[in-house]
Amino acid sequence: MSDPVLSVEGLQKYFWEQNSLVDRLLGNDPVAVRAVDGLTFDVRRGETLGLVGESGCGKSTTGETVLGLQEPTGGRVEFEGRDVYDLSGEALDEFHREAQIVFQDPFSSLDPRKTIGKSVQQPLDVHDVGTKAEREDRVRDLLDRVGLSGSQYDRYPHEFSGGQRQRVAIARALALEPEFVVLDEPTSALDVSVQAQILNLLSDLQDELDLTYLLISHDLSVIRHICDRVAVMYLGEIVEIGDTAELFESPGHPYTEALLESVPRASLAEQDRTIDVLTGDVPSPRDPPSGCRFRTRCPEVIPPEGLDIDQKAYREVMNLRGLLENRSLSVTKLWERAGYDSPPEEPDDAAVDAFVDAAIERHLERSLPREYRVHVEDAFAAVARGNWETATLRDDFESVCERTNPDLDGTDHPVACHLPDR
Amino acid sequence: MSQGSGFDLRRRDVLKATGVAGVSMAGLAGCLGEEAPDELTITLSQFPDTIDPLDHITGDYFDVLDHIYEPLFDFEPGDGIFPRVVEETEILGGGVTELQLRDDVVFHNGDDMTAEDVAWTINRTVDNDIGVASDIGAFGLGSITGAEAMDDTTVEISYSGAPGLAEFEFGNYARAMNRDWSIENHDADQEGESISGADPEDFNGTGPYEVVEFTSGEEVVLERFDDYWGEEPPFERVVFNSDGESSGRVSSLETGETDVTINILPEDVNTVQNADNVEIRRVTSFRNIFLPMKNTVEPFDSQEFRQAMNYAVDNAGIVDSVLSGFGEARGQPVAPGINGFNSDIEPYEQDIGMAESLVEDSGYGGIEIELTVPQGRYLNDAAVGETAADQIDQLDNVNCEANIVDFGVVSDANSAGVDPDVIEIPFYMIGWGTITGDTDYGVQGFFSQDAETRSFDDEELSDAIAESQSIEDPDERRAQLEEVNRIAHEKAPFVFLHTQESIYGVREDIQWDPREDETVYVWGMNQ
Amino acid sequence: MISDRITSNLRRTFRESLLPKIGMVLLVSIVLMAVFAPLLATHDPTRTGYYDEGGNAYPPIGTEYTTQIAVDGEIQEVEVTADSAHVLGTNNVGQDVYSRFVYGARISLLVGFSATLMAMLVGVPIGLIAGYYGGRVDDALMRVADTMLAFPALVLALALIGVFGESPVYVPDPIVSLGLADGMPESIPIPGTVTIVAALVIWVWFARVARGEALSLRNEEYVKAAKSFGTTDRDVLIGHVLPNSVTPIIVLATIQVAVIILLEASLAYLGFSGTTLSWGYEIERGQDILRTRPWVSTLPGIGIVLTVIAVNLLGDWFRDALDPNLDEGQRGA
Amino acid sequence: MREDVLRVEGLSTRFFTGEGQVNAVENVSFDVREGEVFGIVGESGSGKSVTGLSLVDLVGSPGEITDGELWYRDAELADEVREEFPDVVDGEYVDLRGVPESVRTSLRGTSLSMIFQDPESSFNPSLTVGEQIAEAVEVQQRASSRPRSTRARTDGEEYSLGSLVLSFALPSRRYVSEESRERAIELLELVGIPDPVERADEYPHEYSGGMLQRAMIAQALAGEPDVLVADEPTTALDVTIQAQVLDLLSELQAETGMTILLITHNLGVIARMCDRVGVMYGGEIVERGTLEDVFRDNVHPYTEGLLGSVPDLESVGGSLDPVPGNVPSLLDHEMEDRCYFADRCPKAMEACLERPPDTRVEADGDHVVKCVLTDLEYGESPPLPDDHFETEGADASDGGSNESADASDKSASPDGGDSR
Amino acid sequence: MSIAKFLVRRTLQAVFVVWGVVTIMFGLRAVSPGDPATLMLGEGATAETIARVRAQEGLDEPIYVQYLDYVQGLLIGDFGYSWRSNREVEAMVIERIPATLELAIAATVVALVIAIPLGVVSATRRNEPADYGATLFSLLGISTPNFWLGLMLILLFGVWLGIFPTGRRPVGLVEAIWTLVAFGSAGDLLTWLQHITLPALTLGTYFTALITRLTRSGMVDELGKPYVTATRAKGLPAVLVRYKHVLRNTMIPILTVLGLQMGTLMGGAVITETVFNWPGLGLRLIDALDARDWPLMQGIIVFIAVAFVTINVFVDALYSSLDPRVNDE
Repeated sequence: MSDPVLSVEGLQKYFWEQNSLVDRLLGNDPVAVRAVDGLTFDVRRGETLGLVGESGCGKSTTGETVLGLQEPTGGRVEFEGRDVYDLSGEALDEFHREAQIVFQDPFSSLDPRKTIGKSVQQPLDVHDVGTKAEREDRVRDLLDRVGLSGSQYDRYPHEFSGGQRQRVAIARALALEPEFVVLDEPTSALDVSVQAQILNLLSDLQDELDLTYLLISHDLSVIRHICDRVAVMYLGEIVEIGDTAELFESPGHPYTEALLESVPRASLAEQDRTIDVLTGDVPSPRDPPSGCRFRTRCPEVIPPEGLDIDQKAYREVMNLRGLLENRSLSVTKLWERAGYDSPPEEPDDAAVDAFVDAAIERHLERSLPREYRVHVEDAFAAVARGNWETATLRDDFESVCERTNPDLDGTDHPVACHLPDR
Repeated sequence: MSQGSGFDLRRRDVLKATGVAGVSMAGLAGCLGEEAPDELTITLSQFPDTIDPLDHITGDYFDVLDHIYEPLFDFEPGDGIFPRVVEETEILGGGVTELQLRDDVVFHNGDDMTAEDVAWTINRTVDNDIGVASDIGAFGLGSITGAEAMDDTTVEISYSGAPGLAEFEFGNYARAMNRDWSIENHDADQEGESISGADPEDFNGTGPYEVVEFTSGEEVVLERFDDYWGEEPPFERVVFNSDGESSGRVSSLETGETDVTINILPEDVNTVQNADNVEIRRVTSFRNIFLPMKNTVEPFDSQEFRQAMNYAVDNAGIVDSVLSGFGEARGQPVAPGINGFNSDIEPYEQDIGMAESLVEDSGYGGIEIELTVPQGRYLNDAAVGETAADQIDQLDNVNCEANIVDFGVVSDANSAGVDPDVIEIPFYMIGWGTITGDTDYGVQGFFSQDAETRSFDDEELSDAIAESQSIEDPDERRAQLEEVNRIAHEKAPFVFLHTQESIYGVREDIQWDPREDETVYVWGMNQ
Repeated sequence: MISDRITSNLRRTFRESLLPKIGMVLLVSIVLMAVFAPLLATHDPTRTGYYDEGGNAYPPIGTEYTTQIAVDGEIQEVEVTADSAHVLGTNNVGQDVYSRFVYGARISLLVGFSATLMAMLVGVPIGLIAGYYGGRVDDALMRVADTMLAFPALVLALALIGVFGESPVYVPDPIVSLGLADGMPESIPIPGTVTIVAALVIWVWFARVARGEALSLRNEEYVKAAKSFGTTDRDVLIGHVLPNSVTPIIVLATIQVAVIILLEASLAYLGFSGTTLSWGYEIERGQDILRTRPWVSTLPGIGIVLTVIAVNLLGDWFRDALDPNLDEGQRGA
Repeated sequence: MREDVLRVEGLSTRFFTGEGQVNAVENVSFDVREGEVFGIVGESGSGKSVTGLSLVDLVGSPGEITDGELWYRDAELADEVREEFPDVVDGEYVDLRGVPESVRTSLRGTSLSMIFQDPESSFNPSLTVGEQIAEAVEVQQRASSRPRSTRARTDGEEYSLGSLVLSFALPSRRYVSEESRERAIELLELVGIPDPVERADEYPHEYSGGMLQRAMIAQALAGEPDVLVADEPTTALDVTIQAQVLDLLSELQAETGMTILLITHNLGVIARMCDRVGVMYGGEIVERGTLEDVFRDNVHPYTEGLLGSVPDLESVGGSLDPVPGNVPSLLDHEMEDRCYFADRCPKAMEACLERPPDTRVEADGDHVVKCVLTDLEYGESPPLPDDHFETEGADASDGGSNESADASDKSASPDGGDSR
Repeated sequence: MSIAKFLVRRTLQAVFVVWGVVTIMFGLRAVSPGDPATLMLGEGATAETIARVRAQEGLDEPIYVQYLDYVQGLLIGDFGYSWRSNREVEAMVIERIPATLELAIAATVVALVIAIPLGVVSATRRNEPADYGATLFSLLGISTPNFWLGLMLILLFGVWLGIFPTGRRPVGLVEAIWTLVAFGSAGDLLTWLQHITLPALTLGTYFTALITRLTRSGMVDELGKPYVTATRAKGLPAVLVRYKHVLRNTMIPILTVLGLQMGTLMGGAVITETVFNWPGLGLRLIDALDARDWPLMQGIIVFIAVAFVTINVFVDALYSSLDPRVNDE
């Protein structure tokens, strides 16, 4: 195993909302959007580390924060052993030369007012590399190298197709002969045939120039195709890191597994493959679930000891608990279902019963063993009387998954999950 | 009445009509359309923005306020003053004149008018410590120093100048306010306080009309005051409103919305003459228009230069063109008909060559000057000023630009005095209506070295005026005033322009001759 | 800064639509008229006294009017006929209406363009910096902008002029000083305060647009890329953000020129411009004599309308070709 | 074999833009069978979305269907229009291009419905999701309660500006009745929206992308359509959500038996969902047939290249085998009269310099290919030299004309911008 | 964010703005040439009196004390006394509001009634004669200075055709309606209508033109959005799509623009009131400027700013109720 080029430890990046002067005057507390929440990983020299996840999981923010394009909220990033956020002067210059980035959107990645030659030359100008003529020559070489022609130096970006622009962006990233390149969804805006060309180009360049890549992508096929190792992100956290082949063949985390299963394969066998589709949506990073962040969708949440119900019924109870804890159960609608036009001020027992029935019918599709059902009924009755505090069902149903957030275990193929053997 | 009159239903008509029980809508419609015969509407060019009768010295304001706060005397331009509220005057000597008041005068609120009221009003006019700093006091009652009530109907007025001058002054500017009412309701004896308000009750004079409706800045409606001591005035109701545009006033006249309007521009004379039932009435006013030149700053310290300016301007031509003939070129500070007008003095005639050589003589050849011109105050004022400036500019050795500003600027410039450190605008256009009918009023404020507001600092002229003020014999005094005018012509403290005509549009069936002093008195009218 | 693509877009839109052509022809004619005013004018526009022998202003050629004059105290009606030397007649002080019309274009355009330029020079950098850095600077700018916008432009202008006076600035006329035109004024008065006030009134719009651009541009990937290899903020602002904000700013500037021409005209109309050689003032002058000599007000009004239309047409053209997203709300000022 | 529900013959749709005429869809023929999922796959700018829009008659200005026939099977409709327009009726089939627009409009929602790529922009942001679905329900109910022939006329009155103003003022005049609201909630439930009663009152922006796509499907189902055109229904979604939506579509199809025309660029989605496939390139369908025909027995080099470009999830590494070059311009004046793929085709021959016809691989089969290789072996006609299509200034590797790159970006927009 | 919270937030911002306006106005007054006491007392006041008044009015105090006094006054609704007429500024402002409000509302009504249908027609019949007509009209409308338009209307309708009166406001709307209700007489109302027609047209033309343009371009943009196609795809008739969906969504952003344009409307009102001698706030502002009556001028401008800000808070609230996205971004 080679030494890490980049080593990330506990990286956090929060965005703040409601942070204006007016908000302060109003006494609104700023709301943190936890885009990246405590990442730790290494990128090893010469490898391609894939960072995969669905939209909004914080993977692009990670890429940008690692390069210092965003101020981190917490954590350290070391590049070649030096803390990136402490760099200044010469050393910072050096870092800017050694670490580069290629972005997703080929239409936004090049300044439309600059010729592509000038765009590629810009890093050279900034770092004052060589003479003007040397720089121009270097740019022409680079353009040739990425499959364009040096003669296109004076063209403007709009004269190029998406794939060609992406080649220019790659040329620009390579201009300073960097050690390390962040590839932020470099092909996701491209058609599949062009994507393949770019992927091939990236592979070739890596071989030739001994580059280290951090490849950010939501496309598992792409990840699998070019990455040596993969880190899977969910809601600002890494849930699993591992060797590509190993991770793809025996995923450790339920999320990784679901993710892999969800991808339709472009093969004739695809129609016969059965998938266990993951339910629900990704929760908001403003208010991530407690404990394991995946628990709200996880097909294998761990019930508390001694609780003997099947996973689907438990899932239902968990969902209900979410509503109760957030007090987002729509009481008015339930009262309507129970036959009351408006919620009664002081509901009598009959009313409460009607409410509970309506709520059970509404929120529990699966039958729950009697002993557990009672708890739910009590909770609903409490809600009917307005006692949200006592209606959380926490004592009866709380899972380890919601209490503690599992850390990546210290193995070669670390996984953050409470399940044993994972 | 022409277009739109069918809709011209006013609330009072409705009130009247609906006052009669059982009047049907048809009947109602039938009695509309015709202006109630006993009502007169007068459209001014400026609506009073103050209701304190002492806090102004503007013609349009007098037109409104004099009907409410009647003058103590009747002033007839050219003829002098006649008894009104004051029945008799007696010069006691030693700078004191005694006034005998009528004993049957009541205020609109029912209080009897007493000598206390008159004396207090005069004191409030001339003494800035009591009430508002009065423009009338500063300009109108310049020589009056105070007044005292001797008994219920006797007031003694003291003054610093000649009794004749004082008589001209209080004859024109003395009014009576209700002392107790003013103090109780408006703190009117507090320094700086003027009477203000937006209700009819905020007016309280002894005039033949009392206020019944008042919309600030827009309209005031007067009705005959039933307890008026004198002759019943000709109209039951009088409405005053205003329109800053001559064309607007003419429109109102055309459509019958108004019966009398003032300040019709020569341009609109045609329209009025062509309209039905209305006609033009006009008179050469006591108002002279001129361009003061403050002689404490360059280049106006040179008499040659000032004379040159007078030669440069073709004032007769301006009258013919800009004023379409509605005026007369003038060569002295006051208009004909004014006591002391010097009929021997001819206007400066335009003589470019003379002007240019005088400029050379003055040593100010090649100078650049600016003429500040007010807009909307006098007959075609901006146009007159612009033309005058351009005519000066046509001299080879003078550059002159006109700067057209609001009247307030000019007015401030005029009263800024002659301190060279203070003067920002030494050359401007202004008009002065010598409404007292006496030259003194036309020259004293401008030339007397005692006057803070003087625009010209010259001992000879000032002394001549001072001398006139102490002469008691009217003929001698007139002769001295004629001399003052002569000196003024020669020293050219102004570029003398012209005397303007007052042009009125009046309903044909109203018998009324416009007055030289520009006031419009309803009691001088007849149907 | 103006790339090929922009010019080609402009060219194409110009080709395809009639309106930009009209606008272009109009504006070019008006600009030429303004530039060569001393050559095109037939009389010194400030020279008064062009009357007939009765002292009456001439009507435009082909028309006549009757007016009343007082001769020796008597009112007489006289017919006034046109004079071939005064194509569009003369005004009430006997100035040549045509010559004043020609010169009026100078004031309108000079004020319009110079105030816009000033506003741009002030507003754009402030807006770019606020938008680029965000945070407190931006917060402050937006509050200032809100405050400025709470004043109606005209009202604010009136208040400012009330404070600072009108101060016309006399600018020498190059054509006259070269001796190319005889008998024309050697300098023309530019309403100085009006120009500065207009700039003060509208700079906020530039700041807002520039801010918006910077705000979105700072998230553009090429900007991030530039930062990633160590470009300084200053270079990013000058090298990327500014050039890419140019288009909407140009479109806005065009709209604002129109706005300012109207503002100047309004101020001149109200008598606050400090010069009489302005279309707006000329309309005011004609207001009193609208009934008898309507041409005095009418012609300068047409001048304003045509100029503003020309500028607006070009603005529409720019917007259509360059930046379809800039909305009409900017027309506020 | 099931019957065709839709037969498309020689469909051409063109856009008349400032840059010139764009041949977005060029002489496309295919048929869709009742109850099947027919997939159309292609890269951006291949014309697949425009094909979908053309079927539902939603091509807006400056686009226009210029040629072709759209035979739709609807016995009832055929009876109705037979008398008036005998030429456009063939048995139970009606050529939708031949009937008046009002008839085509009346078919939208009830017979042909469509869902789109980006659910977020496909809902009116300022109305609740429930109301928008109820609207669709309402329209379909009103439509089906009246004979088709009178619909066009009464629609005008019913939906005039005046009645709109009234509807703001009078609750009784609202467009959406209580019943249709109930139905909307049922539909939401049907597509698996949790808490449909509550969610019906929420606005589109309060939905996640996946939920919104479900809602759009619910909306499309309001009129119980025979054919659902699904234009990239999962492209904007994350893969876990994509799986949910695909599942949903499958379930719904199984329940209702409707026919789905699935348009996508994702070969995996095609493989998962479709019975038969058409591969589009340059506005043409270059190859169509069953899934096996296309995925295994493909003939057209483009199909092969496309499949070769997809990285395999099942195996690691190795080099991909993509088609070189770029998607072509669809600008009429830049399209040469030849096989549009020839310039990128590794097997281009001189025979390719003429437009290849649609050729059936087997005489009675469904597998139709637009390529000379159907009949020829590579090399039978002289291969073109590598630099045959290189124009001045073009670069070797991307091959495509640089001048046209911009145009092809542009032409992607009428296609719905399906590049993401 | 709830509507209430949004409003609180927005109101707070509005308070900032008003404070800014007040401060700027105070600053302008402080730097304006001329001694306030002299201006206050008018011509002819003695130096002694001036000094006394200065002391009395607190003009001798340091500037910040004067500022605090002024702001304090404003907070309790005391705008001070007019230097010219010595009346309370509040009263002088309030009594002029109806006239200006009538004018502004009439102009807005004119604008909305004409502009929206025109814009819709223009957008839906693009490149047809109706569109060209509307485009030409709106181009003329935004390019015509309203004082000139007012004069031309006076010339045409007042002088030549004699249909409408050319100035003044003999009766207020409230009064006119009262007459109608109380006496069943429509005469006053007709008089009012006659008098307001030309001013309303003058003030309204620019807005008509502007809204026409906004509606047209907004509609065109909106019609190009995917949801329109989607809405058509579900079978909705074109008319319903156009009005219920597109027009509604077009009007939402226009609302904001209109809010911001209230400033222009006020500026326009100043001019229009001057041209037509319409006794509103604008005319009073010009009078105050002419007389350099600072307290009155300040009072009017602060009032206008407050009105502007209030309208915009209101518009924003309306916006947020119409566009559900605003509340939770």
